[in-house]
Amino acid sequence: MTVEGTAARKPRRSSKRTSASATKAAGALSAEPQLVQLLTPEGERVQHPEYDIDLSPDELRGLYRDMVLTRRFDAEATSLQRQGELGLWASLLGQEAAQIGSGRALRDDDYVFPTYREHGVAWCRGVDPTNLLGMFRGVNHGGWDPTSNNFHLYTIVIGSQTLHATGYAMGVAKDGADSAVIAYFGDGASSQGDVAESFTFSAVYNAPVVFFCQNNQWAISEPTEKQTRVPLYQRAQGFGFPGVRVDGNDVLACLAVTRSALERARRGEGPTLVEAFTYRMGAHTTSDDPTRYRLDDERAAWEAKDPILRLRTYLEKERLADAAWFEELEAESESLGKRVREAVRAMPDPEHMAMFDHVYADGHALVDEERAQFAAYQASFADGEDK
Amino acid sequence: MTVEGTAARKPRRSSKRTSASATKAAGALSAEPQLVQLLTPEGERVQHPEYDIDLSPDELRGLYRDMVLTRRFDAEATSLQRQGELGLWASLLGQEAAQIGSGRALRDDDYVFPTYREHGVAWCRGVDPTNLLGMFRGVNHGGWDPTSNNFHLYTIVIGSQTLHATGYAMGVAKDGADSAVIAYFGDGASSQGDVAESFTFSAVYNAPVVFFCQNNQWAISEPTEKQTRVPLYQRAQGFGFPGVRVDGNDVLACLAVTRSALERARRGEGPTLVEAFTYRMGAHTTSDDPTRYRLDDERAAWEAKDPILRLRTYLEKERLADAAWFEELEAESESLGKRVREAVRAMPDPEHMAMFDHVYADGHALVDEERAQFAAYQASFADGEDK
Amino acid sequence: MAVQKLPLAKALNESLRKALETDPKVLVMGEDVGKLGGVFRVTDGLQKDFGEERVIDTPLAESGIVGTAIGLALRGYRPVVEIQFDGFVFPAYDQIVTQLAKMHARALGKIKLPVVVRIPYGGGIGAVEHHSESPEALFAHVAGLKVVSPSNSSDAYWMLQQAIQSDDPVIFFEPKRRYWDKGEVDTEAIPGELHKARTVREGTDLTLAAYGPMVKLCLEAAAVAAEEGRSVEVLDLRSMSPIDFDAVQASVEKTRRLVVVHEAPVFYGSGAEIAARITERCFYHLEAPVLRVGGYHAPYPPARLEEEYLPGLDRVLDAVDRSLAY
Amino acid sequence: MAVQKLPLAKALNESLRKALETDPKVLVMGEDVGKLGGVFRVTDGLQKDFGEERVIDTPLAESGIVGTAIGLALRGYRPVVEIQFDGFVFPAYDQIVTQLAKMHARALGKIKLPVVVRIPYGGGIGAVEHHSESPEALFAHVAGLKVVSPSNSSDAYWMLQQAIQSDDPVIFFEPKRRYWDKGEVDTEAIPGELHKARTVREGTDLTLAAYGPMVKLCLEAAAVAAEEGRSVEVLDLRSMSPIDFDAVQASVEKTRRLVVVHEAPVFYGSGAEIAARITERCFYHLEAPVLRVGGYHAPYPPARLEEEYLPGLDRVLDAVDRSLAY
Ligand SMILES: Cc1ncc(C[n+]2csc(CCOP(=O)(O)OP(=O)(O)O)c2C)c(N)n1
Ligand SMILES: Cc1ncc(C[n+]2csc(CCOP(=O)(O)OP(=O)(O)O)c2C)c(N)n1
Ligand SMILES: [Mg+2]
Ligand SMILES: [Mg+2]
Repeated sequence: MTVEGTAARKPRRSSKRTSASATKAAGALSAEPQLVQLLTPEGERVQHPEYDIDLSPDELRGLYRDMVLTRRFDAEATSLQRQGELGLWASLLGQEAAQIGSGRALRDDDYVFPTYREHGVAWCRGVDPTNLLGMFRGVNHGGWDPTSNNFHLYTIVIGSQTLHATGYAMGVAKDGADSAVIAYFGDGASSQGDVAESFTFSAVYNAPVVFFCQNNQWAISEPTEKQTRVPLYQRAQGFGFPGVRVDGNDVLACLAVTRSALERARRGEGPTLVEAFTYRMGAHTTSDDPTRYRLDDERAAWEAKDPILRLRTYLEKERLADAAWFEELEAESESLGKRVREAVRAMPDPEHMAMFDHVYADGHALVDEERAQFAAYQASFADGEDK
Repeated sequence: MTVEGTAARKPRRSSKRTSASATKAAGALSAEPQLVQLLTPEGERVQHPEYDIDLSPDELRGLYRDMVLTRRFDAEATSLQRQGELGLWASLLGQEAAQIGSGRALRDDDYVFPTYREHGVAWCRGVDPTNLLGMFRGVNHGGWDPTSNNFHLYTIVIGSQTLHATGYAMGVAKDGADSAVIAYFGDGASSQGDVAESFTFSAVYNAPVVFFCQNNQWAISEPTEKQTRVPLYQRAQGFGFPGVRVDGNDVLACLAVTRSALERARRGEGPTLVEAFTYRMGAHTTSDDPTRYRLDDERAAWEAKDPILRLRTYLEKERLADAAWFEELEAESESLGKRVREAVRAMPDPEHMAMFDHVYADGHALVDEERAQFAAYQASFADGEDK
Repeated sequence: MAVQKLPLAKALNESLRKALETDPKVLVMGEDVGKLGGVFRVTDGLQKDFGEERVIDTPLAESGIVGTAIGLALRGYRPVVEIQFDGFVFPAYDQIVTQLAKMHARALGKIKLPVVVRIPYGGGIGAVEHHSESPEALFAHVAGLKVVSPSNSSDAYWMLQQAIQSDDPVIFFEPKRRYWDKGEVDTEAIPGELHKARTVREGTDLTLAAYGPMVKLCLEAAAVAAEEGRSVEVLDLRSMSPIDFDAVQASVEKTRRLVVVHEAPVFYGSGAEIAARITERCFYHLEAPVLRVGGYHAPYPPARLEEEYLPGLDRVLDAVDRSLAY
Repeated sequence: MAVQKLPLAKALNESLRKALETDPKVLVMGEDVGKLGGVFRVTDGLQKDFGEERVIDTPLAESGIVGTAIGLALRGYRPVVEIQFDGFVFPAYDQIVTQLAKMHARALGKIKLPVVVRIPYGGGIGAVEHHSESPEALFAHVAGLKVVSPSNSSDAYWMLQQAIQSDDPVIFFEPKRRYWDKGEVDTEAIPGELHKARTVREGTDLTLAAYGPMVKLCLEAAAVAAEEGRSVEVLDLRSMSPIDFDAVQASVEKTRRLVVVHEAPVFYGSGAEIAARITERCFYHLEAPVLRVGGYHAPYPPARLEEEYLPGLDRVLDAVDRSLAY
């Protein structure tokens, strides 16, 4: 994964890809995106006039460790899918900095609304990674308690969680709390009406919510140009709140920008849109075959911008971590992989009757009737065996 | 209707009304709206650096005539509703300039997608005004042939027509035609997901469509601040196309701005959002009671900006029309009112069986069955009478 | 004081007021619910008394209304959402069907979504398109939702109380053409169960089952039938999900004939479900097939045709005759 | 050449290709239908051959997809829209129900909306949430829509041709778990009518009626029943709106027993409509109530439970036994 390379290191500009039909006039609107960066792909620490961050060596190592362990977990899940232990997996490969940076910006009392790919954010929230695997294995639809880590269930219907986040944030404001809410979504999701409506509601009610868009350049097979002809972060302005584009492969910048947006929310200044400019290094999910729609070159260029590699370079250069530390982390990685593997294999199938559970909180006569019928039906086979 | 007055003549700025919760940071985004104006409320012709228009006396009189006749028609419909001839009426009072200005900017081959209030645009398209009344009388749901005047049916589900307009415009582009499409919608509608999606689609496909938002300050009882905290025209920019705010009570400015946006569409430069800043002088519909939610003062201030009055002042001052001409128009108005009144009263109720017509173009077995059953059922009463 | 004669809309208003008073977590949200008090005045005066933080005028976006209500419920609130008219619930349909209905199960019960979606529904008020729909079957088919409809002021008051107290999402269909009908409300009564049917007229020859706006019509039909010597029982189903099949079965075992009446189109309507299940339960009791009276498979017609489209007295009596002719 | 053995998905692909070739107004649109060829490859190779102007990758917004398809249809095009999975049609539900279904009637027939909405539907493929829904009843209840579902490759090919040629909006449900099942397609045959049922196995003791993915299951059940000496007739309904009640009636008048099988939840499902209407039509013929086998009133379960949730061979045979026991 840690590939050296000298390929183009500057983030590709959306405008370059704007479809032929897009006009000059439109092009003129899409000024050079202001990409916030604090750590270059080469591992150089750079300054930014608006965003800065001062982290202790411990904190820096912590971010590195988070990214490495998240990647390890993700790789394990991918291979568990190949082994048939999971039905599907949506890999976050390449998006570790966006997720760890934003995830580590959160306070415990902040609330997270993820898509289906925020395994790194879940990690930061302290969600046991094996909890994430139930739905991909097909034993539940999520099933964890969102309130125990303030990490909502994964949402598959694209964009719909942005409204839940907005409503939750409206509630936070009503409570007079100074917590904030973060809603994750993708570049593709930006086209959904629900996302626009969440922008409208959050702006009108001045809700303490951060919209964190991971622009990983692809929505399955569709490049971002199929969703917009100007950089996505600009979308916010027309709704009356700021948008900012951050280097999504730079964990420091993601942390700084998200923290600032969260603080803004806490101060009662309302929503912010953060566009983390990153790349989906793998397939959309394990069911997908990206060779049908994208060129290897593109991936190679992004490998040179790997979020983990650049922080390693920096840690090494600045002597913030030694070989022993890296080795220890490697061992920790392996044991995480092993633990996840074992946990998944031990995950029992649900009881058949479980499908009638939790349809309603207060019960429903028909569910009771069908449950009883089903039980009798199943019992009829047992009876048959007896005879 | 033509009320003199010295009340504040400058358009009220949205920002003034921004709810207390909106923050300074957001306020900073909402710069002074650039309101395009060519004719002041006092009837002074002013210049604008970007938009100008040169109209013959005939054309100027024509615009005035359109507005007067539209207002007369509208008043007639309101009184027909009071007399019980219509079930409901949605008055355009106060929005004549926005509708006539934009409507007269269109070419015959352009296509219009209205809401339920574009009686003035319908007039410009040559739709017989009585055609508009069927749905308000309850004899049909519209029923006119949209293709005969390139004026689509009224759409009641807020915002949905903006997508139809976008699709239609995509088709125009596919055909290689240089026609344009215009979609009308309101300030309230701007919050609907469909409107945002139409912005996305039209931008991505560079569709030749003009989004014409009549910001009449109210969505039934809700002021525009319940929909947005920045001026609506700014919404477009985040989708990658220009937005412009025009004095919606200035028929010249509305004509100039819409014409320019249509030309842009024809040139293949894609969509434009026009926000016509105007005012709903009457109730939302005849079912509504605006005294419950807004103050008379506000209406009074807007009366001073009346779109018809200012053009009349200008025509008189410049001696472009004499008393005889105004009198003749008055007579024409009265005869239009009479014609509409008579036409509505003569409008027959639909045949009962008509409810089974046009459910499908190619027929449907169940509709046939139900039609036959209904006919037999009705016949059973006739039989009963015979006996 | 506890017993008042109130129009149905006013009973709902009192019920909302009670809920807002009792539970600080209850919120009322929707388009024009504030100063205007809703287009039917069901929320009249509530914003004035409970403030903009609890009675919330929302942007004009139904998906947004329901979606943010879900978020508010996750934060511990109990939002009561108003959809302005039946025909405008569909932009919110995705949020209702894929999120509101399923989230409790998705979390294996670890979260609850006490959201009430109030929808004025049905025709008969001479309205324009989209203002007279009866889409209840489109919600009742969806597991995770409860679907109810009161037919009178007392039920309006109490069923709304119960819906708000329920920890499940409830789609609350209000019979808009009965908003102005007055009925007694005893605000200190002990209410019946939310999902139980009620026998509103006893009879022995045939059962008419209905809910919402059609209950009154069925009572009228039963009265006319009585003059003709026929004893018709009328059931107010009150709940379309779950349906109180036990009550219908008990009635049909007695009367042996059933006619279901609703405004919604018959095709794939709630009458189909009732007919199918009751036929299964009462196969040997039924002397006639379950008959259905409802809307046709056609878009709700313009106002001047709605009388023909909607079930009326004659059509109900015709079905009664046809059933008794078996 | 005219007769080929094709997987169902490939038959659809050939049908789209044929339509694109024959009529320049036909468009294919949806998420990932271009280079990827759709997540199920139903549109494989079409963009390559017909270009981006006719095979259109859309933004990720289903309401936008259907809404713009309506506009394109108004401009004279015949869009064939792909919804990626059954569970993602709901953001488009408003456009489908309030616009697509009603616009022809709203215009008193003066405009037509030849739009096909293709939806891969149903379970049995081990997928995550929202990827296994069977929402056909939610469309069939709505006047103005036609709703069909092929069960085999030949119907897939021909019914899609006919749906595209239809001047009405057609919701075209594709049985995704049968995509890989091969069947003969005669591209020069004279197809049957789009909305007529087909008897796929003759029998005398009982009728099984199904559509889409459940037809194959019913054929298997009939084969097992035959071994047990029971002659089961199997009807492929093919169309859920309209439903070919005449064909069901004719079969039931012969067999006197009917079991309807679908994956969708039984409660308010298409089986209810069929049971209600056929009971009315065949009241004196039926020796048992119409029985229904389908999904439960619960969200579609996680993959490891779907076998229990879905109708399987045993559940169908159980219903056959129960019916014959009357
Ligand atoms: C409403 C809806 N439509 C379609 C899908 C199918 N789908 C799943 S993921 C996806 C692409 C999402 O792209 P993006 O938002 O960029 O997120 P990413 O997968 O890149 O993280 C699509 C179309 C869905 N889940 N929900
Ligand atoms: C989807 C939908 N929701 C609600 C309504 C009810 N409704 C009709 S008009 C209206 C307000 C529209 O305001 P705006 O868009 O500003 O247009 P205006 O009436 O001011 O011209 C509302 C809420 C509707 N017609 N459609
Ligand atoms: Mg993406
Ligand atoms: Mg308005």
